[in-house]
Amino acid sequence: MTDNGSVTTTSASPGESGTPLMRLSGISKSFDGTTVLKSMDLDVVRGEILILLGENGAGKSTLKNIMCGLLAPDGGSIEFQGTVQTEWNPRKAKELGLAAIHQELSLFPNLSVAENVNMIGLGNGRGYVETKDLERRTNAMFQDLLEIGIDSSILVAELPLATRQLVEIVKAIRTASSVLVLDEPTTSLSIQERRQLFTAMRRLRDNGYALVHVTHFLEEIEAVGDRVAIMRDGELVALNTKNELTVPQIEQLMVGRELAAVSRPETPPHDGAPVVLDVSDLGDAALLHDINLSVRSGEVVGIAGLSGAGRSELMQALVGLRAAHGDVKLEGRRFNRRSVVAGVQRGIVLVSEDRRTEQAFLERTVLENLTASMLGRVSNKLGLMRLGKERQLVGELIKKFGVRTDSANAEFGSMSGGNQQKAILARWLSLSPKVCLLDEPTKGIDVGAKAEVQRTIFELASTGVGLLVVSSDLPELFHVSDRILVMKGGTITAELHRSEFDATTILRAASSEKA
Amino acid sequence: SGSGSGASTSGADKTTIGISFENGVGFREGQKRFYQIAAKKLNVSLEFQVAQNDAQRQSSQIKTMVSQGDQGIIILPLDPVAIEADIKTLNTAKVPVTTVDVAPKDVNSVKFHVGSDPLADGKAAAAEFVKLADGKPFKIVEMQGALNSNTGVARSKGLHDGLTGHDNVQIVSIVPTDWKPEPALTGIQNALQTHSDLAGIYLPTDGQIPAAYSALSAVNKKVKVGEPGHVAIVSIDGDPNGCQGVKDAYVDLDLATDVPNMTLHSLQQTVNLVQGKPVSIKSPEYLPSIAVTPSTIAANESKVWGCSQGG
Amino acid sequence: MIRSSLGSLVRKAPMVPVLIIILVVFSIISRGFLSVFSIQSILLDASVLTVAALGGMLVFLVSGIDLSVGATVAGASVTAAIVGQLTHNPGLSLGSALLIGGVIGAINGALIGFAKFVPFIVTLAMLLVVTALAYLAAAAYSGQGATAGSVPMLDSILAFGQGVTFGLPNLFPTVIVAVIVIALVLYFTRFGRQIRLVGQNEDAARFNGLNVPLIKFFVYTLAGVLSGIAGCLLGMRLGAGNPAGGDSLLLQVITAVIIGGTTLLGGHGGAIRTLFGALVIVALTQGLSTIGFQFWDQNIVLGFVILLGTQIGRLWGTSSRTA
Amino acid sequence: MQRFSSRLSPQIVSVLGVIVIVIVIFSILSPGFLALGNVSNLLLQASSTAIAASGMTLVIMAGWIDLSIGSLMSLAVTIALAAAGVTSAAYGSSSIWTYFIVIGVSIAGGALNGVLIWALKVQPLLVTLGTMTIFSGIALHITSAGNRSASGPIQYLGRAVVFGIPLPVIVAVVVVVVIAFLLRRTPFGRYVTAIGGSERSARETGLPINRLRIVVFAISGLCAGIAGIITVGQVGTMQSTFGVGFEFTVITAVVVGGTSLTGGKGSVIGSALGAILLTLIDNGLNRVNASVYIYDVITGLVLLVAVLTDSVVMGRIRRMNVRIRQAGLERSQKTPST
Ligand SMILES: Nc1ncnc2c1ncn2[C@@H]1O[C@H](COP(=O)(O)OP(=O)(O)OP(=O)(O)O)[C@@H](O)[C@H]1O
Ligand SMILES: Nc1ncnc2c1ncn2[C@@H]1O[C@H](COP(=O)(O)OP(=O)(O)OP(=O)(O)O)[C@@H](O)[C@H]1O
Ligand SMILES: [Mg+2]
Ligand SMILES: [Mg+2]
Repeated sequence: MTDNGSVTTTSASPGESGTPLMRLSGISKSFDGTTVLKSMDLDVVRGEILILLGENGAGKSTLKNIMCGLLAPDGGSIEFQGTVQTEWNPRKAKELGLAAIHQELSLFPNLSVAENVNMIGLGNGRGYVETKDLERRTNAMFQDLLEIGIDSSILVAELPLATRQLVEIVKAIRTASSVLVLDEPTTSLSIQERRQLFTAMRRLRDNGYALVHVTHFLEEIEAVGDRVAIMRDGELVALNTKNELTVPQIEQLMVGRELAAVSRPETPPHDGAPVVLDVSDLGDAALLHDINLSVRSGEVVGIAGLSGAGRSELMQALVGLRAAHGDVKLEGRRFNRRSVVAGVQRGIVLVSEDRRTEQAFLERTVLENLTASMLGRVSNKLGLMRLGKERQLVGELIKKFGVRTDSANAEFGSMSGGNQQKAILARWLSLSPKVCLLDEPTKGIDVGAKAEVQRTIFELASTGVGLLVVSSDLPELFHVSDRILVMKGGTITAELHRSEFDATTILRAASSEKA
Repeated sequence: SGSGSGASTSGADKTTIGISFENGVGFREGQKRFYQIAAKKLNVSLEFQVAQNDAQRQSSQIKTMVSQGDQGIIILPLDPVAIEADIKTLNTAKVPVTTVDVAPKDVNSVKFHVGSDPLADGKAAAAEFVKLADGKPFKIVEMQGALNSNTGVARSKGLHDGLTGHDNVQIVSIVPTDWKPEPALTGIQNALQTHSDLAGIYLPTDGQIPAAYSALSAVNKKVKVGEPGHVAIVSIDGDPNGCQGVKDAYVDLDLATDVPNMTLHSLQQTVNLVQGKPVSIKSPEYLPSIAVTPSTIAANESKVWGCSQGG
Repeated sequence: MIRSSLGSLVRKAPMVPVLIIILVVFSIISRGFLSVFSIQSILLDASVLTVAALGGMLVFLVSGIDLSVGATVAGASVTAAIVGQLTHNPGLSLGSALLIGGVIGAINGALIGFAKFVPFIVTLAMLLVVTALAYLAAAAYSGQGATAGSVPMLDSILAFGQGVTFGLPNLFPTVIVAVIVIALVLYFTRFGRQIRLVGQNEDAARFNGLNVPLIKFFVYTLAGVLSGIAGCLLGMRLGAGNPAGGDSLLLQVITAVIIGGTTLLGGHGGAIRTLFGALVIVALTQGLSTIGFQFWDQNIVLGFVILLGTQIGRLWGTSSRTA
Repeated sequence: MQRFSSRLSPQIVSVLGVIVIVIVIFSILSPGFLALGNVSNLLLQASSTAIAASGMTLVIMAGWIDLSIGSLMSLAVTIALAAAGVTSAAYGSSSIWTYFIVIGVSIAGGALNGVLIWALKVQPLLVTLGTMTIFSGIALHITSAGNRSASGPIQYLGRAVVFGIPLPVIVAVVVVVVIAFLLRRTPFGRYVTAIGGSERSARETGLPINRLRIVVFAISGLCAGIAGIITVGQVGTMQSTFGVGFEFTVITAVVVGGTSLTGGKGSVIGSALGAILLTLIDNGLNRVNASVYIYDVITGLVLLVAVLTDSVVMGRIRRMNVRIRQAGLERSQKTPST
């Protein structure tokens, strides 16, 4: 279905650096009868960073999995340096120097950073593992590649998501020697971590690597891209050099329709609006301390900060998922016996950040996932499920939030990352809360969906809901917030009003030694 | 194909006797062998069903035998209480039924029961220790057969009854073994460790004799009867280990269950019942064990089932 | 359409075709295997196992394990017998068994759910303790094991347990009811949904406001009650409460649940498929012993069924998917 | 500091604690409990469980389980004795070949588990449940459930004493140390641990999961075989019940030793200590002449205490980790501006 407004690919000839390093032709793939890739062609060229764009569910990760041999394509051929690969599997791909950063990190939480990064060829020659030496080399690696100092003896399980993502990156770069596929590597990185990643990517490109960078951040085209490939419904709909396409064009190519820019309601909440969330002297044993903040009805308060700043912890503390002392008031009434259930009753919900471990029931159906937080509503006093009502409700949610799935009975894990995120948002926002805590709500979702989420945020605000939004995507934060709080080391170090919004100020407040 | 000796070779004319048997351990396999000998003598064919220590399965296997038209049934009850119900069903169905070895709770519910006398065996063992002690302090360690087995519990009870009033004979430790040799080994090792002056070992089954040897030789106390430093071994069953042990004079006393007669009588009387004749032996019959010692084994070898080759 | 729905049935309950095969094969090679009588005894033998297995299945669903199931069944049967003998009241007799089962389950649940103990150890300890206590009680009651510690049930109960109505053993309806109830609980109640969610991802369950400890507590308690019921059935079946009555049960339960098609890691499982798992084990062993197989040879065959039985479901499943 | 938190594993601390408590109690109840003789006695009795537990630890660390070891060890010994022509409970002797046969069979059996899991694509629990039933079935078929005498060379390993130390103890120490080293310090061991951490990640990282699985189960089988030879050699006879329930004893030792059944976390040393703890309880109860009825009660309670202390200690360590982690994070934030 390449009708409505598809652009003929005016491809920049990949020939510049000779034959493509890797050539995918006519790749097709389908799961349980649903076609995900239809005859997809793609050339991966040395010394070039190819930005791969596409809606959630377009098939990017699937393509990535096929490229590194994790999935066998149903049809089509894979050429590497001109020779067609008959049997293509992870080991073969690794031999040829292909490595990938996986959207849902491929790390081992129970092992140290050093062991994770060096998992391949661990003994390096020797029959045994020299832990000390390994850790020294790993620390060095982080320094050289990303200019980040880290104690690589820490178990990955104990690292914040963002740091985990960095580990995944280093792990992949280490093994790559020809092709590096990055599937949404920046989703929870802070601005400066991103910058450092991009420098590393450019360095690799200049050393003749071929990089494929999957992302939903269009500004990253400008930052690192050389060429742009756009997928829709498992097909390549455009392949252009960097500046050939305008953002609106790209968006249209991805989504297949015009995207009306989401404008924020011109009437900001007047200061007289009642305070719905009021936090004073909140703190916990581990990280948080002296947190004071308040959110007015209809106000969108953004929270910025580097990863590890404790933003997620704050969110979790507010709904009782994390033991904390201090006062929390909802609509003026104390909310100190905090629990998720009590929160839902009092009208405060958290859409937490770590989708895979904290939100998803991957092997259960989409339906069961959507109603997990509202079982009370889809069952009666006697505890019997009202399956009919549930089915209908879920149907509405799927439509309202544009979740892309074969059916409500499909396995949740079979949906694309972004669609999982949409489903989880749907789960919580449909509880019609008074206070809404969103931790990285647009993480890993496509421009279309992002727009929808932003629209939802504004809708909620306009209906008098107070929102607390954590996001590492500063432009987005600027766009949606009425006010931005900056966190560092477990407490709030700065407060900015719309007029004062500015990246460098925030960065300083977030990272400076002294607040 | 029905492998194993238990397979029914039911010739057309032959009477078929079903035997609901217990889980295979050495002693049971011995009994089985003698049942087959008896079967040849009486020219009947046998059908064994093994209940795998599962009283439920025993019950349904008995029913199966009936449905397959076995004319008579011999039961070795796993649970003396539970079996009552099955016996009742068989009686009402007019299927001749007898029990062997373990008596049902109400032994008169069957027309014939033959078994050993575990209580008496235990007492005899006690008597031997008392004799050996001869008034002096005498420490023994007891291996307990199994708590879920009537025989095991009764043998222990017999031992304890027999020792009451003889305080010079002291049981230093009672070790639960489930008839297994491994716990017996560690149990005896520990007893020898704790009591350097351990004088006797009581085994509820000959299957544990090798374990006793092992523990003794580890501390250089595997000594023949009568020689200095000998630790007395009294055991029950009369299986090949027991027979050999007495012959080699390492075992002071072995109480050999009279397996040949037990099986023969059991089968004989069952066949009688099948043929409508009355039982020719008063029920219940409790066959005394054949007590053999190094000095008497030569004379009684023929009576001890374990001494016949291929045990 | 029909084919694919059949396929999904087989994917869910892989033992259905296996059971059919077993029945067909044995009715061919062994005269009168398919007699009313032997069907009865299959159902009869399957009853205790099935009900106990339902509990095991529920525990697996919350990615736990219950090693104490056999012991609890035996303990409950002993309790029923003793209380029956003391009070001569069938109701009290059976009620006490359920109560004991529930209490044992509740202790398991409390230690695992609230105190966060490892299920394996907790239920193992429970297995040891309960067995010992059952022996003590039975021995104490029946005057130091002159009867290996087993205690006769009330005759009234026994009569019912051994009885047959409309060609069905009296016990079996109880089993069917239990299976249906559990199936309904799993599919049509909030609790059932919560069980599956907790089993699938505990953290996510917590973030979605499910009271994970409480749910686990209830699951283990319910499993205990089911073991209690199984204990009653055992007592009725045998006419005695026997401390050793559950010895062979644990492994059978695990086998029935696993081959039935419930995964150890939680999330997936069901009552019907467990019933078929149990039926397969019983039908197979009975069939084999009617053709004179020694128990060890029966085990060899059973082993192959365990290994290959689930494959049928898999192959059929995949083929019907692509179809 | 950080080393401490992640390496010197809390579960070992706790098992040691419980062991000490148990020792103290029994020493009071039964003087001479710690006599040299009894200690070597203890270690001797713990050795075969410890050996099998080391192998099992590998399996469980990878997030798998092996229920077949008990049956496998009885099958291996049975075949070996049969091959040596032993057909009776009291007569016949083994040959030196027995060892090779036992080792061979147990490795093969273990590897078979690995292959089946890969070929049938089903969970290890189910596969080893199946092979468990089959192995014991075959073993019993060979002996038709009769006892077999285990005399002659097969007894050497179980009974020999070297420099006053029972050979089984030495073997156990060697096995434990070797496997502990394998697990902690070699790529193989780290791969196994990694799989236990996340099999998906292992697949995406391209670890040879199937080959590793076969090796791990083969090792587990081998350990069971060695344990089998030692036990049967010590006892001097093999009963039809040989090996029954052994897998539960072993898994218990492993879990008490602090290895998590979900994989990825644990230690071989812990398992060995677990084996010792189990032996301690039996040995002590023997010495104080406990009633046969309460053996299991005591054992059960001690097990509970063991895991209780584990969870307590774990809690303390975890809290400490948080602080350490924060420190680590502070460090990881000091990034020189580009
Ligand atoms: N294992 C699977 N089984 C069934 N369907 C799958 C599976 N993996 C992916 N899909 C389907 O394939 C489609 C493409 O998924 P994919 O993850 O490639 O999308 P994506 O482009 O990566 O989206 P996102 O940007 O959200 O990551 C989705 O509709 C998803 O439902
Ligand atoms: N030091 C830590 N140790 C373990 N988990 C952590 C730590 N810090 C955060 N987390 C968890 O990791 C996830 C990401 O939170 P993070 O550490 O990045 O702090 P943050 O301020 O929430 O930054 P961000 O939200 O941008 O990730 C959250 O689930 C949080 O609970
Ligand atoms: Mg993706
Ligand atoms: Mg966060």
